[in-house]
Amino acid sequence: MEPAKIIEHSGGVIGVSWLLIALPLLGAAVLLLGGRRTDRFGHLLGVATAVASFVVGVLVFVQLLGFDPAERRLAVPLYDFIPGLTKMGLLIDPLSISFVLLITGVGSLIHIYSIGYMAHDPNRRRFFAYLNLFVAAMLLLVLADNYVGLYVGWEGVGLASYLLIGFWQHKPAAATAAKKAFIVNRVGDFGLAIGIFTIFTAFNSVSFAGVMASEAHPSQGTLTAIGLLLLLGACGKSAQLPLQSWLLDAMEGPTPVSALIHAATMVTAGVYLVTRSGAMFFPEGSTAAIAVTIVGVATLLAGAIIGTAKDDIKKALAGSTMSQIGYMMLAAGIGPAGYAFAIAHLITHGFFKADMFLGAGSVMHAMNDEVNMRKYGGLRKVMPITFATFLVGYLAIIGFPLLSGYFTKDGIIESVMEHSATLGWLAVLGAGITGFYMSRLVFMTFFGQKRWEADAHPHESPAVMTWPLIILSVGSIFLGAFLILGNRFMTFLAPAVGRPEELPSFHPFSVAGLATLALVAAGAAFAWVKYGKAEVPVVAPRGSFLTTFARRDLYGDALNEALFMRPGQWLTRLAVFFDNRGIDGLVNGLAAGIGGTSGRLRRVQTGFVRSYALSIFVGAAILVGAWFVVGNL
Amino acid sequence: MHYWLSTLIGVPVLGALGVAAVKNELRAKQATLAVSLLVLVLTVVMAVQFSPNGDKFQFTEKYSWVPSFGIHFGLGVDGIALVLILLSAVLVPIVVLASWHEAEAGKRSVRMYFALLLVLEAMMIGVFAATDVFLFYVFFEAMLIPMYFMIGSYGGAQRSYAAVKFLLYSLFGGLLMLVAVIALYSIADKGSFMFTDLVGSVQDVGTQKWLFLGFFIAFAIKAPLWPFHTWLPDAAAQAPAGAAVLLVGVLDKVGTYGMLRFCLELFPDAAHYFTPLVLVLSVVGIVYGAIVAIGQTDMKRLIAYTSISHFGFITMGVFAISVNAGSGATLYMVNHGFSTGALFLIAGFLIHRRGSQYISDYGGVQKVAPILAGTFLVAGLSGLALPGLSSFVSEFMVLIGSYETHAVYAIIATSGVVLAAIYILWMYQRTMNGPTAESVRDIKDLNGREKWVVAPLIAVIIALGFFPKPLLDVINPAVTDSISQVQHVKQESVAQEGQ
Amino acid sequence: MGETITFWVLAVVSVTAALGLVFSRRAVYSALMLGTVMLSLAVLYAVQDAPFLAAVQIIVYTGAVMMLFLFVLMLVGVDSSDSLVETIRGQRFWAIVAGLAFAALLGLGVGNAVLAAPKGLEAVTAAGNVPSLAELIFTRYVFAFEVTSALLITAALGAMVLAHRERAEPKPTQKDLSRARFVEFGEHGRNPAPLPGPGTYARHNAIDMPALLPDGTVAPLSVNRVLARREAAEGTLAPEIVKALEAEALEAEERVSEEPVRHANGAGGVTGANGTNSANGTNSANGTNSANGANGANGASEAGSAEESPATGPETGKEAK
Amino acid sequence: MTTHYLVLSALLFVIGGVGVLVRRNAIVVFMCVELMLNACNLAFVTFARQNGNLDGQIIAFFVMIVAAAEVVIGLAIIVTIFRTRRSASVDDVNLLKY
Repeated sequence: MEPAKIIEHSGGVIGVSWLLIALPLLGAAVLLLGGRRTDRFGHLLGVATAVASFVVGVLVFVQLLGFDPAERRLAVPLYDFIPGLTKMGLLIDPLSISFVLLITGVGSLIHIYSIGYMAHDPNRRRFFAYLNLFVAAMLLLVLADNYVGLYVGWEGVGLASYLLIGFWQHKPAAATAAKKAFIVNRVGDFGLAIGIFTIFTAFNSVSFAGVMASEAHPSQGTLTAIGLLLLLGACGKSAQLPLQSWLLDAMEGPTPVSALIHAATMVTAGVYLVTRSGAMFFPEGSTAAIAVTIVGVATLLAGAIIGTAKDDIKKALAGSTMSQIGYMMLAAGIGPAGYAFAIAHLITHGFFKADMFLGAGSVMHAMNDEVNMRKYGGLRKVMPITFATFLVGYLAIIGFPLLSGYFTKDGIIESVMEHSATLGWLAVLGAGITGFYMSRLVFMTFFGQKRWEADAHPHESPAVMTWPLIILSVGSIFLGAFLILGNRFMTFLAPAVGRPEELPSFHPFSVAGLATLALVAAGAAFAWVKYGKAEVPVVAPRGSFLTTFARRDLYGDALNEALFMRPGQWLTRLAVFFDNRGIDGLVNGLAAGIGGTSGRLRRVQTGFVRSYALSIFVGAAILVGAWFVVGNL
Repeated sequence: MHYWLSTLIGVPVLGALGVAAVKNELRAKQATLAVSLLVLVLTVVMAVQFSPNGDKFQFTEKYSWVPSFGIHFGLGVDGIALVLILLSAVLVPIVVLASWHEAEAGKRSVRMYFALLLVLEAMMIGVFAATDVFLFYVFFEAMLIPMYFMIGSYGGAQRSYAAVKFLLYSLFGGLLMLVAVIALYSIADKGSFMFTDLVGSVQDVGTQKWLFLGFFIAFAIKAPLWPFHTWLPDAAAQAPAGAAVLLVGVLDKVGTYGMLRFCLELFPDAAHYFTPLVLVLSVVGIVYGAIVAIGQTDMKRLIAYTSISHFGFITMGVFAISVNAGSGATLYMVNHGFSTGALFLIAGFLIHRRGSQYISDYGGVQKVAPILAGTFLVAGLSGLALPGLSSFVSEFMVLIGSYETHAVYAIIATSGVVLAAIYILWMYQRTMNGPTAESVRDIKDLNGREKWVVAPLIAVIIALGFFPKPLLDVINPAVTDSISQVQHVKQESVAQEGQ
Repeated sequence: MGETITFWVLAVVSVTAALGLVFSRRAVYSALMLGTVMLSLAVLYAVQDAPFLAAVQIIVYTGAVMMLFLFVLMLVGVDSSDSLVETIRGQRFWAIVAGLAFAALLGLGVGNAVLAAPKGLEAVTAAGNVPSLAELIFTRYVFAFEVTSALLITAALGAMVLAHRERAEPKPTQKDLSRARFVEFGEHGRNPAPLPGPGTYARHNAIDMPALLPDGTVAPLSVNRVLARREAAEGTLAPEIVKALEAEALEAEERVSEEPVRHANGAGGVTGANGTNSANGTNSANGTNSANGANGANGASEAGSAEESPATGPETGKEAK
Repeated sequence: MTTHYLVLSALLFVIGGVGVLVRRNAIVVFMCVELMLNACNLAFVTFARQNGNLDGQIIAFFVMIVAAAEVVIGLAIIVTIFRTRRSASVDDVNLLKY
């Protein structure tokens, strides 16, 4: 089934759906411009705008449900953005509204959580301003009805991410990580930008509707190129290979940021882009789509491997995020059969990963911002609520039967298996590794004996932090079943992304499903043996080559340094040298040459009148001679 | 008959005389501010009356100046010139306010600085409003004089080197242009220097090429296009921040404006012929300027190199010969004036506080001066063309327009986007982030006057970032008109190749 | 025929004189040679139907200009002769090469020109040479002529301005001079009285006759040093004068330890006469006074400028380097 | 005959010119300049007769006037220089250089 046509509509709440973006944007503006005057109520305003946005989102969603499924793609024109190039407008369809609900919903929870988490930070107001800015940009990204608007949001979330990762600017590591995130993202944006240029050149339009309705039929090569370029953009934003390196460093930001941006929302933008453009540029079986699946499966495994070796709780979770987004990309790459699973997994992942990140934040909050899991241990008794919610998230992510992750991940594996057995088994392998590293994380943190620092006095977090955890864990439990069973989500999403002619049916005991469960169980058991039962050393052992390989992020940073940074520094120095000595040297050399020559020529002016007279006389003789010659010609 | 444009030129000139005559320094400053604000108001009132789809040149005035050569004091604006005049009129009051205490360390009097500023404003408006090629040349050269003194008398330690370098470079280009202007006059044989009379008067392609080069080199030096750029970092780094803003923000735009107005319209065949060359230079400039900017240790030089990179975008847009790219380039001229202006001014405030231009002397300023750091970041982000800020629209238009006609160049140029992120953010990190350096621990945040300087710039940057339509509506018809001839030539040559 | 002979004679004379002008070491000879050329040319003008110009040539050039030259020569020093050694490398060689080349070119030009027979001036000077010239000068060339008058006046003024020297201090009165003389006397024992004229017992009242003191010996002050030097060279100097000069020299030698030598230059020839350098100071002062006799004031100012120059000379020399 | 006069004039001119170049005494140099002027005058007078036109003589007359004025000023300059520098050599007056 093909995606439905886009219809213009501007009635009801949908007509003011720009409020979705405007509200948090307004919040950010007030908080940033208001300065210290808004310190007192800044966090409340931040939460209020996010929640208001969520309410608007729900209203829009309700109104959308009122439409006939085939008409659930509504364009809301706003204004003429760049005359001659594109108008600005919003696209309300099942895909975007799913994202809107996820972003505003999980976003609001994280806003609330941050009230507690950032309570002691003098710059809390600024933090909320940035969070609001992020929500606004992310909403623009998913709501824009054209690629330029998407790009605006795309870079906007990059900016917000930059600001939030580097929120503790006084820490050089944070500042560097922020810069790295922005620059690596820019590499992806480079691809996205050129992709948009190509789209405009090929279709003479950058709006989704325009591209879909276009009469132009660009060559297959052009379409593949567009697909690959968009994929490059998606890789940057979603931390997929080869642009994954920024995500782990991005954990320098405050934990709610990691939860909101680097787990639940921003990093999923790549999946959104691929899904949104799927019908046009990633048709099933095309080169671009195959590239998406390869990137997805590679990242899935790489992220999982990285996750196994990290002692930093947030970095381990970040590795897991990479891996899970790899699953989504993989699913998105296989076409309409996978879109629904990809987005469903994205939503459930948004819940359980936010849950776990916030749980990790809660743990850190309790442990004086300690992130090294080797210094945790036995926390389940001290922090029961955190433990319980975290456990739910953990079970969801490893695909414990009947929890959210079980349905969505299993759906992905099943559909991929139908598409390509190799990719499917790799995905199964990834699930097994997930079982291992997530179990390792949980065991090291909550089980075993206490390995705390002397001054650590862990305690349960305040209600403002635990309630979001509870709500998120509830979502982590039930959402998967709600979305997947009966193909509810696939049907809902079909007008936006299409769906296979034959709806898949849920097989709880398929070969792949059973194999996955077995592998996950094996991984968890292995983790129990190594980290649950056995003593966990406080200082990390040296480990084998493989461990080092994983700890060093598969040498991704080393590769980047060797391939880009060092040659870049060298090139920069060369260019500066060339500019100062080469071009400017040429100019100054010319000036010095003229000066030197005239300095030497000056010597001809001896001051002897007779010399001058001689030159006059010779000149006169030459003139007379020349006159003869010319006269006789 | 309107008198708008001659008024706009006359008011600052008279103001300059008045300011130079006032004895009291404070009064002189206030008078300068008042005059520049008056010019701004007049400009805005004039701009409102401009009808985008009316005649090509509006508010035209024409007085005979040297009748024996057909030289006129001819004024008039089209959309391109109008927005650039607006840019000048907006920037000058801001610069006046920003330079309030800047001239006090100079070699000449403070009054003289402000008088020069007003003279410069008159020249800038004149150069954009001139519809007589000779008059354009006169303004083009006359602009150098106040700027020369502003750099040479009020600049940093190396000011005389920088001022002389600036002057010599510009004069060299100007003389080439003069030769071309005179040659154009005599070859066209219309007995007039009026632009409208000269358009289309040179048909021979070979001749066009030579005349084109004469104009183009002058504009390339002015712009500055790689490899004629090395005067800019010196001049911008040595000039007082206010002068640097006008230098990079407006004066250099005369170069790109000239390319669009004169090189394309007067010599369409030659422009078509030289397009690959110019595009190569632009692309090299974009990448090269960005790479060299990354390696700078001096804040103002760094900003100057970023401008070289940006000018590469503008020239690429001009010569990509597509409406989107041309309009984008014109809009870029305006946006670049604001964003780089803001960068220079805020960097100037910072440098004024610490007394050093070297990036390594700073660190952690964000903690002690958050507003300064924040505004600096916004200006910087505009410099790296972040969507939502004004430069993005123009850069995107330039790139998308260039991609339509010259995809490979556009792709290479787009890599400048990545490099821009590196140079801006790395500078920001080194100056504003990290632990607060001992030497900047006591610096103050922006004061009231400085906030008034920065606020309008930031407001304009953000407003144009989301809503560039008012400017684009004015620019688009003018650019379409400007490049139509070259497009025509291009189509013809394509058609010939087809046969 | 007469013209041809005149031409050839005068051509040879004038070219020879011109060469002499260039190659003679003494400027006075050069001046005389120039006069010869000018006179020759005057005759040639006359021969070529330009009697007025011939007259003007003689009056203006040979009369006025040559006089000026000679006057300045006298002022500058008539008896110095120039060194003809060239100091600028290559100057003489290239001057001669260029001269020869130029001459060759001019000769070539003149030789190549094909000239008709001279038209002669009979037609245009029907009213006579001078009236015809006058008519032209005062009609067609009247403006040029008027301008020349302005030129001449300007030149006269210019010469005055250039040659004039502003007095830096008030002119000394007779009182000042008298006081200065007695100060000199008090300090150095120089005779404040006028120099003695020829003596009472002189055989004749001539400038070369020294005065005699009452004891019949020669008064050394009254000896004319110029004549004494010449006579000493000829060996005809009277023995009594020799004796007087030797006595004076002896006296001066005794004084030399008290009085430092002040004048390095001046009328040094006098010292050559008696062969003693030590008496330089007094001798030179006396010599100048006696030599100039009547125009004593002028001589004093000359001496004054002579004193200035060594003081200013080295300084300007340093500046020049 | 005209040719002879012209050749004589040329010879005198060149001799004067060479004199200017090789002599150092300012007064002699000046004399050589006068010689050159006179040589020109001869040519003028000769051409006047050749062409039957009095203008040549007129110009010769003016040359004489100018030469007279020039001598007056020139010699005054020489005297002034001599007064300060005690030298009439043109090579000694070489401060205006490099």
